[in-house]
Amino acid sequence: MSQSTNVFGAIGDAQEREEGIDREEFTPGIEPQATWCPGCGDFGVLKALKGAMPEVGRTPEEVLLVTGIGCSGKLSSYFDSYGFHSIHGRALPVARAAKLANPGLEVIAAGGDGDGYGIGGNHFTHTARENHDMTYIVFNNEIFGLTKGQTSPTSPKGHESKTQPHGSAKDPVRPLSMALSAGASYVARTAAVNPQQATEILAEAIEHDGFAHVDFLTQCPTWNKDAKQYVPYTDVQQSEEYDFDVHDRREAARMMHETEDALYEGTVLTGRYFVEEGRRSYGAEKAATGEAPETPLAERYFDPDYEWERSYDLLDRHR
Amino acid sequence: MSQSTNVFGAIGDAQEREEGIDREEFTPGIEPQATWCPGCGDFGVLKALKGAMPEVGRTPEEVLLVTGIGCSGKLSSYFDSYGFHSIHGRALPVARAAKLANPGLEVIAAGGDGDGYGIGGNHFTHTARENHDMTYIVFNNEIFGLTKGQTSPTSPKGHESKTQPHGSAKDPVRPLSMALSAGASYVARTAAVNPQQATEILAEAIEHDGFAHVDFLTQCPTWNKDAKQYVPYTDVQQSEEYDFDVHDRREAARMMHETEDALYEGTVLTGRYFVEEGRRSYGAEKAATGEAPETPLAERYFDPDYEWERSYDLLDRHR
Amino acid sequence: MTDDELIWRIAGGSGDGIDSTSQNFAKALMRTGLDVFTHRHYPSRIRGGHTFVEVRAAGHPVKSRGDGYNFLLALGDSFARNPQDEAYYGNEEAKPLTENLDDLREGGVIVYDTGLLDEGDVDDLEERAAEEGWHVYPLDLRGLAREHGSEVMRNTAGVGATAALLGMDTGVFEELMDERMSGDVLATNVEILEMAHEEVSGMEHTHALQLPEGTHEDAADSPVLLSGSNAVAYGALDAGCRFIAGYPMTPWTDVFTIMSQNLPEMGGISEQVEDEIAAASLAIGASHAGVKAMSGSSGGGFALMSEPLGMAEMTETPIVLVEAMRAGPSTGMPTKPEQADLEHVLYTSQGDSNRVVFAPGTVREAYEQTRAAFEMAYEYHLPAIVVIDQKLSGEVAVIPDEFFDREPDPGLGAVLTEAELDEAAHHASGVFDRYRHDPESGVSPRSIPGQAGGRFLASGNEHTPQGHIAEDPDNRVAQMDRRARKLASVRAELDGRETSHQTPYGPEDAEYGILTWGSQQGTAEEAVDRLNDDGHSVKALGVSDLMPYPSAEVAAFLESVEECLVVEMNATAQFRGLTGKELGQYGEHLSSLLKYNGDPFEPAEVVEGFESIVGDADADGDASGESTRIVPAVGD
Amino acid sequence: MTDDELIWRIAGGSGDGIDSTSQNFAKALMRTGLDVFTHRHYPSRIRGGHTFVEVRAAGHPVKSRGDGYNFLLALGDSFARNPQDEAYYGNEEAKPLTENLDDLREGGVIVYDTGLLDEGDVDDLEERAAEEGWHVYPLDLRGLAREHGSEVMRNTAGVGATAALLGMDTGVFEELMDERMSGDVLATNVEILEMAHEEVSGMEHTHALQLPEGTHEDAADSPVLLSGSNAVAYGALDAGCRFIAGYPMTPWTDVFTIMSQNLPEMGGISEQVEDEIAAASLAIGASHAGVKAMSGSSGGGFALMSEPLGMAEMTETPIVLVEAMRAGPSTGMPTKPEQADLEHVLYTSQGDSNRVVFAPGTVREAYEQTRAAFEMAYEYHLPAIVVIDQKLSGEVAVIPDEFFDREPDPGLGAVLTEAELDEAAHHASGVFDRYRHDPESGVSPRSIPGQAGGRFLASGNEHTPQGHIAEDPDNRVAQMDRRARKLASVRAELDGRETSHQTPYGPEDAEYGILTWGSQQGTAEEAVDRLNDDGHSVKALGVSDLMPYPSAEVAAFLESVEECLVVEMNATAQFRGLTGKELGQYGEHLSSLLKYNGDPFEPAEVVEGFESIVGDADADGDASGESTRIVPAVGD
Ligand SMILES: Cc1ncc(C[n+]2csc(CCOP(=O)(O)OP(=O)(O)O)c2C)c(N)n1
Ligand SMILES: Cc1ncc(C[n+]2csc(CCOP(=O)(O)OP(=O)(O)O)c2C)c(N)n1
Ligand code: SF4
Ligand code: SF4
Ligand SMILES: [Mg+2]
Ligand SMILES: [Mg+2]
Repeated sequence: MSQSTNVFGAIGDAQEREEGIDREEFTPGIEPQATWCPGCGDFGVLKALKGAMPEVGRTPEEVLLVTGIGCSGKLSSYFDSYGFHSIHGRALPVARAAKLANPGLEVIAAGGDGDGYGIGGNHFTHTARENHDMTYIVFNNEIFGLTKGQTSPTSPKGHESKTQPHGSAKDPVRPLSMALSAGASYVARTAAVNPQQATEILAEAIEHDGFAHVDFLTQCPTWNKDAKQYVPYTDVQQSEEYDFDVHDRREAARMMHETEDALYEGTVLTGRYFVEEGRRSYGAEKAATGEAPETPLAERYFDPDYEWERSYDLLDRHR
Repeated sequence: MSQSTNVFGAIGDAQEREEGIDREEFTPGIEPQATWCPGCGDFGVLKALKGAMPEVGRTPEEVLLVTGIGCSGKLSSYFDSYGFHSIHGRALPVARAAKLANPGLEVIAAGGDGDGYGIGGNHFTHTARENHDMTYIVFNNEIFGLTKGQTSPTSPKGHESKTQPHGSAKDPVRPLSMALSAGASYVARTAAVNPQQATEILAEAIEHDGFAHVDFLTQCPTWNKDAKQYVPYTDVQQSEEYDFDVHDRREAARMMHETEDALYEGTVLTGRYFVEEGRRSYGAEKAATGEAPETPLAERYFDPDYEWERSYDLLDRHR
Repeated sequence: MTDDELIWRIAGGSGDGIDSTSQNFAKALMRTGLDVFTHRHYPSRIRGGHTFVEVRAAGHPVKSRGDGYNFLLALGDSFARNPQDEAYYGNEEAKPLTENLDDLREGGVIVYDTGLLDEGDVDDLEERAAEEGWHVYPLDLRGLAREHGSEVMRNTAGVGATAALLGMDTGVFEELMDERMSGDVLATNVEILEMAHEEVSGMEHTHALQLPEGTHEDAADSPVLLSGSNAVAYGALDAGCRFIAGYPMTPWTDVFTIMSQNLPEMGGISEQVEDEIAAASLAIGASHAGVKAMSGSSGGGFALMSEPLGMAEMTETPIVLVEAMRAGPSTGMPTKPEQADLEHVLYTSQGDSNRVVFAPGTVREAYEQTRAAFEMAYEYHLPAIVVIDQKLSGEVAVIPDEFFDREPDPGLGAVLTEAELDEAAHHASGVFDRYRHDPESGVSPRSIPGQAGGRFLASGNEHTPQGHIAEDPDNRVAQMDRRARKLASVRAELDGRETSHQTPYGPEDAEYGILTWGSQQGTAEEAVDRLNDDGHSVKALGVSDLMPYPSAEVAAFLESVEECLVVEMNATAQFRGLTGKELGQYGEHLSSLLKYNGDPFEPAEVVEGFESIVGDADADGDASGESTRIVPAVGD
Repeated sequence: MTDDELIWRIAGGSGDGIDSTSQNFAKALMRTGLDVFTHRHYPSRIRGGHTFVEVRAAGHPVKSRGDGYNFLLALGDSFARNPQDEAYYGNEEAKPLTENLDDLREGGVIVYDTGLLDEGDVDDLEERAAEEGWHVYPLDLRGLAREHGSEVMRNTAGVGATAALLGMDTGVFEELMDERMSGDVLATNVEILEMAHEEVSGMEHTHALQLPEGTHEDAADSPVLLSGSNAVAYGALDAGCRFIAGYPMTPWTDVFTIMSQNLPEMGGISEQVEDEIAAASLAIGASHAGVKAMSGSSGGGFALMSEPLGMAEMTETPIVLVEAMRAGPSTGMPTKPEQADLEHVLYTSQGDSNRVVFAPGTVREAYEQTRAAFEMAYEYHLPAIVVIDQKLSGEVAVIPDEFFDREPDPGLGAVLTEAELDEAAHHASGVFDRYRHDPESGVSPRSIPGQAGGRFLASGNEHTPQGHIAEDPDNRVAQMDRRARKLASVRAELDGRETSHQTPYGPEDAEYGILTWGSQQGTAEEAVDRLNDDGHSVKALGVSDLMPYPSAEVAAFLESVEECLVVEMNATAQFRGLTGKELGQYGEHLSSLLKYNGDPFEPAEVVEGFESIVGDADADGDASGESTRIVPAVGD
């Protein structure tokens, strides 16, 4: 019995369960109904995430879900696990440190397109390059939802909003391409209108050992497109028309570029875009250099036998 | 005579000059000798920039040089023009607004690899995607110079420093690839050890109508590599070994990736990597949508004839 | 507390058009010649959830929310969540009724939409109505709207019913509809309005409340109805501001949106950028290049501007920032008002602060002081911050249009022309002495990039007169002292003006004082009226200048009274603290009345707070309202 | 001002090893049994530029820089810029001599390296020396070093010369060299040291100054020499901190570096991240997941932590942040000390502040109070900030090693075990009541992710006991009040302890007071000694607790004196303001002595400032030192 089961009893719990995990374990007793608008794509993320949990074999209390601020940020209110509803754009730095502190946790971060590609863009690219072992779900509704419909970094050029009455003059960001060149080791796009694929992709992303970025198309019928505008969607893996190797960086890059362009021309492409296997996650890399401990740091404070180092033993250099 | 010459007499001045521009006009009367360490690559940037000015035909007072904080940030102290020595990581947002306010200015932003790819990374990618008409020079010395030699975002994996005594566990950022997927329309790398190419590339970048990103390899003999380690360098345009089309995004991407990898294996590749012509700069794009004025905003305050709009004329909606 | 006023509360769900219906209702009342004031309450949620707006109207001035209200129009919440057993949010469907009853005055009127609300969901509505003398009119507004048009038009039906019950005819409403709708939509709405009016007019009316009589002077002739945010934006436009950079955040978004919608037509530029650090930095860049520029945010967004704010101070780049406060700390309660960012705004950013901070108390002051902020920023080369809050931001007031009939400010403040630059001091090297030590006022001469003969370096590092980085102690002291002199000059200029930003109210020789700042001014004034009516001797001072602090004015006020109650919407008595800091005495005379539950003060709470502290026989040191807190004076 | 002390100043250029030579010299003096204290002065530049370190040593306690100094070792600046006509920085080559002469005491000793410095570059060196009674020893240190080893060893030669002139033998220096060098390098250095010593010993000595005699108790037995930054880091390690996230910034980098170099060997984690927003956020994430975590920065970097700081307050996540102040605003003077971030640290971030702030006054206090900060943070679930400055950060002091011989703190503070969680209150839904309203102390029970039965939501929004977003006014008040109670509990706990963080000094019944905070404590104490020696009756209080403010202690101190001088390194009298704010009275008794030119106070400046304000016949209201400023009390 590993030490962790003494201290963090929830971790590893699932493996010992015989009956398996029920997705409904993640439905909170409080807040049974979310405050999202009727028809909002955010419901789709919640559903897919709940659906992925039995597949990855994790129970609520071994999951830490860190969210940003936005309609999307409320995901942690409606998903019953340990949660951290942080501030706008900062879910990733909170999440990645939690993972370093206790690698036994299943860490998932989530937020909006404004949250993740706008204000939080730098954390996005740096967390990707460091390849932290976690999943990052970006609710991409091409709009600022919670603040009432302003242009977001993924809004198409020409998009009119209260703050851009004549239409945005900016080319939208390319989230998949950015993730790839930043260094993410798993990159996918799915859509709320595609629940089966979404569940599968989330499960894969969570199981991926490294930074997994899922750009999740979530319609916002209130301020932007409704679900119809994301249908029909095409799964690039399923379709005959697209043929590329998700393990090949260059082919992935090409396919991403095409996918990003297509969205603004009304063609919704989804699927896995890049999967890098065998690359060490940041935690493993750091442990390998000798700059991170072998056992979870968080356990130490509960270990009565741990012999704490003292500054007294460092004094020789000061004599 | 355009109105601008009434108000901002320096702008357009160069065109009327017969004798041309002397690079020495950009050497300040004060601070004749920079505080950079002997052998520092930053001297190379200063020299190349001075050298580029006669080619682009700009005099000191029509140039606004905005720098960040770092050894690199001191460029504005040693280049005699209008200057703005801003704060760490924020040169780009200061610079791009100045350009919007007065498109007649030649706006150049500069800073270090920490400044631009670390703390300022989000402004870098967003300024690139917006394609502001300006030049951004990043002094890439693969180190934090001014704060005394810590690992920077471009330091190679395994790099040992005071803050990473066992070596960095992080893969370095890929500045060229990032610029490309972010949306820069001109991307080049040059080196302080390559003064001729550096001057040419800076001149091209300044003349480019859109966001031009120049990753400038600057040795830091005090904390990191010295000049020798950047020699020999290869100009990818000159070399037979490399063959790609700078106008082709995919080929550019491949070449960038190779160049970024090569640097850490000791092969210094430089040159132009991507040139997108014909794409409208942000200012032009914004004017086209009707969200920016045709004449420079900055002139208005000096125009005694301008009829200022009044809120009184907006009151109908409130009656 | 008189019934010569109407306080009409329209309640429903977010996304049901409550806000726009209330705005139109307020306009209609303004057009009848009444003074009008609104109070908004809404959740941080897009669709569904308890929301209401109160429209207060009278023939005399109204400058605050009232104590409770007297007319409820309860519409349904079409996006209410379906409750399940464990739902901690209770029955959302019934909230347009249940949540509003506690504040309804005795004898008040209730209209509710039976199409969406079920009396059975409300405990003892009948008994309570009997006890409180409420007059209840259940009406199937949804049914009516659906039958004759569409369900969303039930707000129109509600307005029609309201008009009938208040003895108003429909003319003024139809006029308004006519201005903003056309075709079928207009026709249907008018039909529904009239039908509801007719139907309700025909019913038996048991209540006495009618539309107040009289005409208020501001509403007499060409009045306009404006929110605090609108006034800030118009103040900025008239100050010559033509550049804004921002990132949305409630409640700042209002100012940003209004500017963004107007600037393109005025040849200006609005930039929505990647974050607030960028927003403030862009404003600095634009200003540096010669444009009057602003930015702003709320709470956490303003926190991100902390570092650029210091850059503006050190480089002496004029900018105006708006801070629209909401309840903190952190994300807090995004749609609720609070005044807890005062110290944050005054002191955030490392080093000694060198900024101007104004907190207007009313919609008019929001216009005036935003203009003043630009003036100070551009004349004195420093950042000026306009602090408003979610309350002032959204509340509307009636203002005669002449108020706005003035000249815009076409200049860039203290800048040199090229001709003047030619004459100005330069370093031997040719660099312009942008930051010379000697100006008495602290304001050194300024050039703009592109001007011939004006080149200099702007640096966030300490610098020489030419702007070059310098650590010499004498230069340091000279520059620090010069920058400090600018603030002294601002204070002297403001003190020398005919009209002060501080607003005294009540009998000059009063025995007691109420001190407040920013948006609580109107409420404090109403409390002063009531207290004096009740035989107390009280006056108020509403303070707007927070930095540089108006020491002389406030000290004179405090000297003139026995004791003073400081009223503010935060938990740590920040403004009392500031006053203690700035004046260094009076600690024994300043008690605090605080409120921080997300609702602004009602005048009655100020009255009670005052009575529990000073000058009342019944006073009990500990007493305070349910949702307010009293912090007695030092040594009390 | 006595000459029973040595103040040795070694001057040269950045990058010339001045700092490490001085550290070793200080250590050597410590080993001789003296008390030692250092003062650093250096530019924001990597190579070249005027830099010096003073090592002050005596047989009695030294706890401040002195007034001037009495021994100059002027080395060359090998990276001095070549001056050209217009160079506003003057002749950098001569600066190791020219810049240092003004502060040299009468009768002082000058050793300068003729290999790099030319007497001809210094105006009237000979005359000035004659006038001031200086004893000048020109020596070709570079030549000697170059001849016997390499040029860089001229520092060693300088130390040898110093030893000879002070009547010391070379043993203690050789011992030190032996510990950190080996092989040829060691041999050559020892040779150079001895040659210089021999040569200078053989010269004629005209001066009287010798190594001070006596033994200081701290240096008597197993003393260690530590800087303030080192003490902060060791305090953190002993408090059980095993996670740090940071981004370099002067002077904070010192703490970050020391932690980063020690953590891996202790199985801890140090993360250098993309910016300070991330740094603070990582500390929060690590702490949330069950690790004692810290971050920190200086000036602008700390400004960027403003928003995450509020998140820690609202989610009640314990973290410790270090703010190492430097001269602001903005980039300011990066390598110069100042105490101008006080208000910024107390109030930055929107909403009412809910944090603990300590400003240790000495190296020992830096250790103690960093430990205390972790204790408060983890017991009370809030951010605790340790404020130091560039002065305390870099200065070293002698401490007996027993001081550090104590138990580390192995716990995580107030957290529940799984067994306790089992018993704890939960919502009916199974969610843990992490934020229950009722705890008297304000501290609600805490669980850690991964614990069975502990799940809850941490949110920066206002929230219910389970952590869910809520805007209900009663819940709001309950949570605000509970969070405020935590601060009251911290104050009560600190007040109840045997040793206070506030340090009184001088005769208890003194007539006058000097109040100071943070790093000025030692200097104020020296001034108190001198003033009492001169017949004044003065005592001092060095305040470290800034939030929650130690009102009782400070009020008692102020009550006990007639008048008080508040000494601090900033321009706007921030600590006097805080005291005025917190105590609300005493304004008439508090004058300020301010300094903000980038240099810390000398004791004599405090003496003069005091004399010009209080209790001196010669007093002249306006008088103050050249580089200090006096702000008289209100009403004075
Ligand atoms: C620092 C900061 N700036 C701004 C805001 C206001 N704000 C809240 S959510 C949001 C954007 C919402 O858009 P997105 O991230 O796409 O999320 P969505 O609501 O669309 O899911 C903004 C700007 C904030 N909370 N904090
Ligand atoms: C907000 C903020 N954080 C940190 C610093 C400290 N700092 C100054 S320069 C620098 C990094 C220097 O590295 P780089 O940007 O690569 O410039 P270089 O000196 O190498 O040219 C840092 C961390 C700062 N000035 N501001
Ligand atoms: S505003 Fe848009 S994103 Fe937000 S809840 Fe409604 S539909 Fe969803
Ligand atoms: S530290 Fe490095 S980057 Fe900085 S001036 Fe010296 S050599 Fe150049
Ligand atoms: Mg969105
Ligand atoms: Mg660098």
